[in-house]
Amino acid sequence: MILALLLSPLIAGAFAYVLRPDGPRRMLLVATAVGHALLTGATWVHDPAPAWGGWLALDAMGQLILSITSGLFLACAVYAAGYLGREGHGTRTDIGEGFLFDNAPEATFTACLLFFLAAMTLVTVSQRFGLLWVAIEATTLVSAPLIYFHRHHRSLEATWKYLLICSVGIAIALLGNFFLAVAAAGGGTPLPLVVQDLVGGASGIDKTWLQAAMILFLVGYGTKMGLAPLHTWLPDAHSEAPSVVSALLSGALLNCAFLGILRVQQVCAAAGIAAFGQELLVGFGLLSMAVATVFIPGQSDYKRMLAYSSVEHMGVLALGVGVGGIGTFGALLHAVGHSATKAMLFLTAGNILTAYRSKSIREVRGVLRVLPVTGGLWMLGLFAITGSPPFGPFLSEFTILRAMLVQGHSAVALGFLAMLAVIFVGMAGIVLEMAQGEPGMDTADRPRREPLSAVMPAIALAVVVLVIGVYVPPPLRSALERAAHALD
Amino acid sequence: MAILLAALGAPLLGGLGALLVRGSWRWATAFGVGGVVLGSLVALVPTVAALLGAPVLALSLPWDVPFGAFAVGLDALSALFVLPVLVLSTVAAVYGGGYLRAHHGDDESPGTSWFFFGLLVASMELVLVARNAVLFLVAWEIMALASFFLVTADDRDASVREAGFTYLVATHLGTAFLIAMFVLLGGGADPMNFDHFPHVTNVGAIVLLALVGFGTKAGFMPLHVWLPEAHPAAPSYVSAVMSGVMIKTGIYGLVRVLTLVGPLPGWCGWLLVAVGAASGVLGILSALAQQDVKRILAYSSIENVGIITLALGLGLVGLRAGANDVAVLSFAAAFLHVLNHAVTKGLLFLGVGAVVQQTGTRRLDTLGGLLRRLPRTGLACFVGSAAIAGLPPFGAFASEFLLYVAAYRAILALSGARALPAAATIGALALIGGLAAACFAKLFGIAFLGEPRSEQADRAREPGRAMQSGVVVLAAGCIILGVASPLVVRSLEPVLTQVTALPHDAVDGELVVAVTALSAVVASCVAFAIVAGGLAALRRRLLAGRAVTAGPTWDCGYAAPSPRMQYTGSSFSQPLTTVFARVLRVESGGAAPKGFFPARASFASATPDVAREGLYRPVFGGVRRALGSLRWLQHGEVQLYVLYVALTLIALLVWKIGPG
Amino acid sequence: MSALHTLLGLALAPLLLGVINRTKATIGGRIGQPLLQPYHDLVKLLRKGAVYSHTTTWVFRSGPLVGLAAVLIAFGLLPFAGAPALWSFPGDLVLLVYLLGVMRFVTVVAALDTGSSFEGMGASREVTFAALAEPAVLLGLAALARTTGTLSLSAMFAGVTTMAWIHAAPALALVAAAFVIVFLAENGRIPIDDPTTHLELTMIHEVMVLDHGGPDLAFILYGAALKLWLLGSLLVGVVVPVHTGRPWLDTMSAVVAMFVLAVATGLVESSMARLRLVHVPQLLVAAGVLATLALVLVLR
Amino acid sequence: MTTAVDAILVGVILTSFVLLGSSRFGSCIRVVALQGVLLGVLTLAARQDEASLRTTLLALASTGLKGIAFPWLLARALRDAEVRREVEPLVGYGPSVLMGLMGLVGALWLASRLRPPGASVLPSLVVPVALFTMFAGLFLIVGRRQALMQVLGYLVMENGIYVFGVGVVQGTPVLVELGVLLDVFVGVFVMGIAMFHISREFDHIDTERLRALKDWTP
Repeated sequence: MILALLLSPLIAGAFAYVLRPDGPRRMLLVATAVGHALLTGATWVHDPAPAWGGWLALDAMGQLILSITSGLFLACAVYAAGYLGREGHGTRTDIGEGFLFDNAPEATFTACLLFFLAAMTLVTVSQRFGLLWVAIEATTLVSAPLIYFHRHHRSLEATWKYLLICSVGIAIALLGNFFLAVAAAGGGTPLPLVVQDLVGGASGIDKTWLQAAMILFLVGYGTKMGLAPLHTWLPDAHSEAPSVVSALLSGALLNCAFLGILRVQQVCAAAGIAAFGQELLVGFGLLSMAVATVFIPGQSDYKRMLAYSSVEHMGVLALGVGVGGIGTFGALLHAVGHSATKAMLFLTAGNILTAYRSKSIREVRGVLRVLPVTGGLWMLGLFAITGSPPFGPFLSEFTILRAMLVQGHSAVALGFLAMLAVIFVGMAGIVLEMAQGEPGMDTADRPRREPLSAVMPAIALAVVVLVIGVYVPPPLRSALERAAHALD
Repeated sequence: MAILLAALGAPLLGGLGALLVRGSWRWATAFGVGGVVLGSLVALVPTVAALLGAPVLALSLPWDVPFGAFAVGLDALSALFVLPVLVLSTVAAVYGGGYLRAHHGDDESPGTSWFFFGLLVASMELVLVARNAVLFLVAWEIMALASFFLVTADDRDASVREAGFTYLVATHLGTAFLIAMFVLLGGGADPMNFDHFPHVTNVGAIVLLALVGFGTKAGFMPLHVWLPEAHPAAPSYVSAVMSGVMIKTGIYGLVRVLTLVGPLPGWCGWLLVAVGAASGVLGILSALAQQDVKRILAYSSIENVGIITLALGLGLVGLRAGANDVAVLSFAAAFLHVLNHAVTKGLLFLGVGAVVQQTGTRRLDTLGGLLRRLPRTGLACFVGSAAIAGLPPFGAFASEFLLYVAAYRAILALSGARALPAAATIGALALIGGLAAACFAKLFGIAFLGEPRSEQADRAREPGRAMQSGVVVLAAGCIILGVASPLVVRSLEPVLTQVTALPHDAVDGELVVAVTALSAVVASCVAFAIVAGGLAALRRRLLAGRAVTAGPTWDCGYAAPSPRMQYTGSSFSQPLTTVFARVLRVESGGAAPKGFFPARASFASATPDVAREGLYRPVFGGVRRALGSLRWLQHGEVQLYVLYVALTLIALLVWKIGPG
Repeated sequence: MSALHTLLGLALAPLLLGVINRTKATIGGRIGQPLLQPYHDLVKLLRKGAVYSHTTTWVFRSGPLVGLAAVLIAFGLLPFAGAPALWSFPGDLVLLVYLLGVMRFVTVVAALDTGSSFEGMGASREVTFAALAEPAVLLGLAALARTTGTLSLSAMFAGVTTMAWIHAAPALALVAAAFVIVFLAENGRIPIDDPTTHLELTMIHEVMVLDHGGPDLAFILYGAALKLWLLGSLLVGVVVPVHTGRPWLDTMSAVVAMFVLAVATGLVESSMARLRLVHVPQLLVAAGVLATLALVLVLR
Repeated sequence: MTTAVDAILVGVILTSFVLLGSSRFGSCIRVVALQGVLLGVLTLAARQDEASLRTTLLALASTGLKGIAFPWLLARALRDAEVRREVEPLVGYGPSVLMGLMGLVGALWLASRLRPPGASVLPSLVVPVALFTMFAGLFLIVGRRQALMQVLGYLVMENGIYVFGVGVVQGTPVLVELGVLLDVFVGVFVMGIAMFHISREFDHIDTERLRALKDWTP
């Protein structure tokens, strides 16, 4: 079943690359997404058997991230099918500076989307650190063309920064792998670099090298995850990529990188130096939230605002794991809530972008009047992402805060609340400014109606956000608890 | 308990129905109003029963969220605050039916408004009965969001958007404090039900957090900034509910938390007295200085919340000092004032709302002569103004009277420094009383009496029947609460026992004092009415057969006086605002008349909120500037971005591995 | 006895005005109006018809009635010469103060009902000074309550005895001083207000009733006289604690004290000039401070 | 055995210094190629068992990629881009070399902190050289303007890690190692493409002008 999960998007991607006509290709995209989602759902019914001698296996943590990824991809695939249809082919004028540019060939785009899914699936199922590394690097490589879909200099710049910074990070993570190997050899007989074996033989792991490895992994995968000060590629990539890609990057990719860090932390915890990693995570978490606090208020581009909010929430995840205890549970729950919310927001932002043809906040007014559904979702997203009840992120942030105070990190809790407050003020100002009021555009060039493919995915995600805010299903809860248990 | 759930569900379903049939005007209104009214009717009986000390209705269902449980309970304290919600929301809903109709005809369906109104009512009730921290917070935030959307119902208007934003920020920050407070309060309890809370040690921190968090909602100075913005912006039927009952949820939360934490430190009472005195005096002073009728009412709400807080604080002082009479009387005064203010302020907002709708302006100085044009609304507003000014025989006097008695008893019972809160209470209450009388003499006198100062004031007429009925019902309520005050106080016995945790008969004994005193007051008021009637009869007999003629107002020899020569609201309050200029910071300017034949001169004055201008604007500006000065971090140079990565790596390695 | 005291007050109140005016005339070297002039005025006014402005409404007409009724009820709560009032209960002092508040409120709105700028001006000044005077009264009464250990006016003034003075002379003196200021301010006497001038711009109380005539004006004047008597007897109750067992003696002394007070007022009015309006608040705040000081003294 | 390894490692250090100091693209590319070849040899030299298929395979692959494929690819990109041949440095050559020395010292110090755990014997120079080469690569990325130099820097960095890999880690199965090489290859390939686009878009590959996206305008 794991192989099916891996191969189905891979093969579909290959087909999509060679498939000429647009219609069937889009159908293929959606169909693959549906199939993948169904398979993922099936893993909840009965656990899949490990493959490749335990290199590929699905534990609670992986299953969680896999489900997020797959569900998100389904929504995004539906959106993308409609989006590509509306984008069409041929040369178009840039909305920002008015020059002409083409899109990348749609076949390439679709194929890369599917490869992206395959790579992320590999991240979630690979138990072997080397393989994990390969998978994460692969996500970087296949997502670069996605960011460079609109072929103009800004997206190119974004792609370049994304490639360079993430590759450097990934290289550092590779060194981390080697350090881990050295550490694993500490007990004389080298342990295979498989999560379970390492956790099993944790007693024999050399502490110093493990710490060094943890640092390298944290910096390496942290670059990919967007922890400050390694986040610098993130706002550029998210603002220049097509919204559907931004949604996938923020909602799925960052979690995959987070998973990489969690795996190492799992080993650290088993080796009895959990506190070491946690201390670093708390530091990175606070720093990331601080960066978001600096750049969200007074932001001029709403997609960049969302990107920085992703940085903030990656920080929240790091903090949650960092304070440990119930906080780990909170962090994993937050990963679910944040992914759904942020993807929903990016898809909504995409609708706003297509309607107003501008990413500048100053030029967007009265969304509620021009696009009622999108506007409503936009405001709902604001309240969800800033952790207001009754939405998912509230529960997780509440849990994390509680963990902080129970574990005695009062100062951290104080900073946490303060930064959340400032970020809320900043975001609320921007979002309300956009949503309310009288739209500047005259009714003539207002879109007649909002296409279903553009709003349905967002609505579905919004429902998810609301549901996990008022009801955490027992299976999900138990999975979260098992995953959290693996980390202490 | 099922009946209570039904009461919660009815407004929700009504609202949803209204949302679904938003196409049809009539049906949307029917669903919206019907849901609220039905819910209130269902809940009325159990609420009154609980207030009178019926066994606590409680229900606890498992709820699949972390620390969550659907635990609700209706005890006397909850009932005390639920009751006004039921009454006022019903009246406001009926009024709103007419208001929305007249406000924007058929062009915009009221479905959305009704949805949020139902949501607001249900969430307020849920806040008041919730017995689980998570449930409470969820309900609390839904209440805030629903009211936010109601406030910004007319978001085409920039000032409304501004007000909405202020409100949103204020309430959200307040909620942050509450979250922290509940986390401290909850300790390790899971689920975080109120009755599972462990014995907490850091009571001081919890009380302060609660004071800020709930105070933001209740409108303590200087956390009140959102009130004078949001209340004028909101549609009047919403302002009535927000000001009449929603801000009281802050008081409820405070009292609830005070009963949850263990023995309180001594300074709590003093702090509450200080906060109450400050809110009361500054609130009514700011009200006096305003020219927007609804801002006046908003500030007066701050004043009344201050009076309630004053009473709570004095009660705590009394409890602490073992002076049970002081404690019981003070808390009785506080709770009675909660009821009184709900009715009175609701009345005023609905009445003034009718005026605003008929004249289309909120500027007091453009109104005038409305009593002749809106006789019923005007009469109701007269009652409301006299009542809110704390004059007998209306309800608010009863509660202020009780507070006075409590304070005087404290003066007798306590000595030395411990009696200072009582002295402060008397002084503050006296000052508030005088200023409130001035403020509402101004509001009523300028708006309803004299000659109209503008076209639209001249054209104003009585609003529709639905709106009139709401106003009249509440006016009757003011009088009833005054005349029946002994009974009402008597019925507060269960809630007082619950809050003061004093033995049942002790509370009873102290209440007897209050009841007898209030009965005497009522008797005097009846005598008062009789005498006034007698005098009226006397005058009729004296004037019988004599010339009763009508003429122009005595104008001291001026030829052709015009309505614009009348005293305006701002000029009426000018002496007082100059006396208190230091705290009010009135800004005025204009062109003085010059020369023998002066050209047109002008004068304008405004009183912006002191806390907003002096505290929040600078602080927020400073934060924004500080953050802005860090933006160079994202300078766009990819090499330096890589440098960040390298430096982070090296720094961590040196820091962690270097020491070996 | 109480009833008799009340009747005495109702009957003699206008005479106080007469005495004041006569004193001022004498000091001014004039014969002045007869002592009973106020009664003649009242009777004359009661015989007249009435003129109401087009602008006015029921508010204007009910003002005088409600005002007079309020002060009459307050009279019922007023102890005189150490004897209890017609009826009394703990906390009646608050009701008394607030009844005067009602009287003020209706007078003010009645004034505003005319739409005349002069009456608006008077109204605004009236509420200003009243708002500042009220704390002085209530705090002063608090000091009295503390010294006598009771909460009803009757008991309080029965409790203010020579013994009380011996124990708490400074506090009582301060209270008395505060009451003097309030007495002058609330009754619109010099140095706060000048009842005799007819330049509307300078007046407070008089200007508010410009538009009233006939029986209404009579009611107002009589109400004002009663208020004078009421506040006066509060002051006298503090300053002249004559409580011999013999009611008649007490009553006589109190009545005499009232007229001495009237004469004193006349002397003040003829020896002082009106304060500038901007200084009046300072005077009233001073009264409040005195009362607070008294309270602090008795509290320790 | 170890002497051979050490010799090669010294060679690696020297090449890195040359890179830091050299001013022309062509020479840089050639030096990187040389370094790649050195690594290929290292793969064989550092083996602790007798030459197995695995190590030879790995050696061939690495030599082929690092020594031939990448340089060729980059040279082509350079030709297509038709840029001036100078490496306009952000940090001058002298200072660069100085930084390199400091980096070397730091690497030695850090390596002294990381005592190799008990059993695994590893040549004394491996860890410091690996770290140093990595830092050198990072420095090239930061300190040079052109995208080309940054790709080169990335390669050097990768080389340092590779040094560590072959010098220290024996346990890792060949599959992963090949995957690693493949990823590096694809990475450089994609970067080459990106570079190509950049040169086409801006007719220069000077990343200093890639600065449209930022949140700060001085």
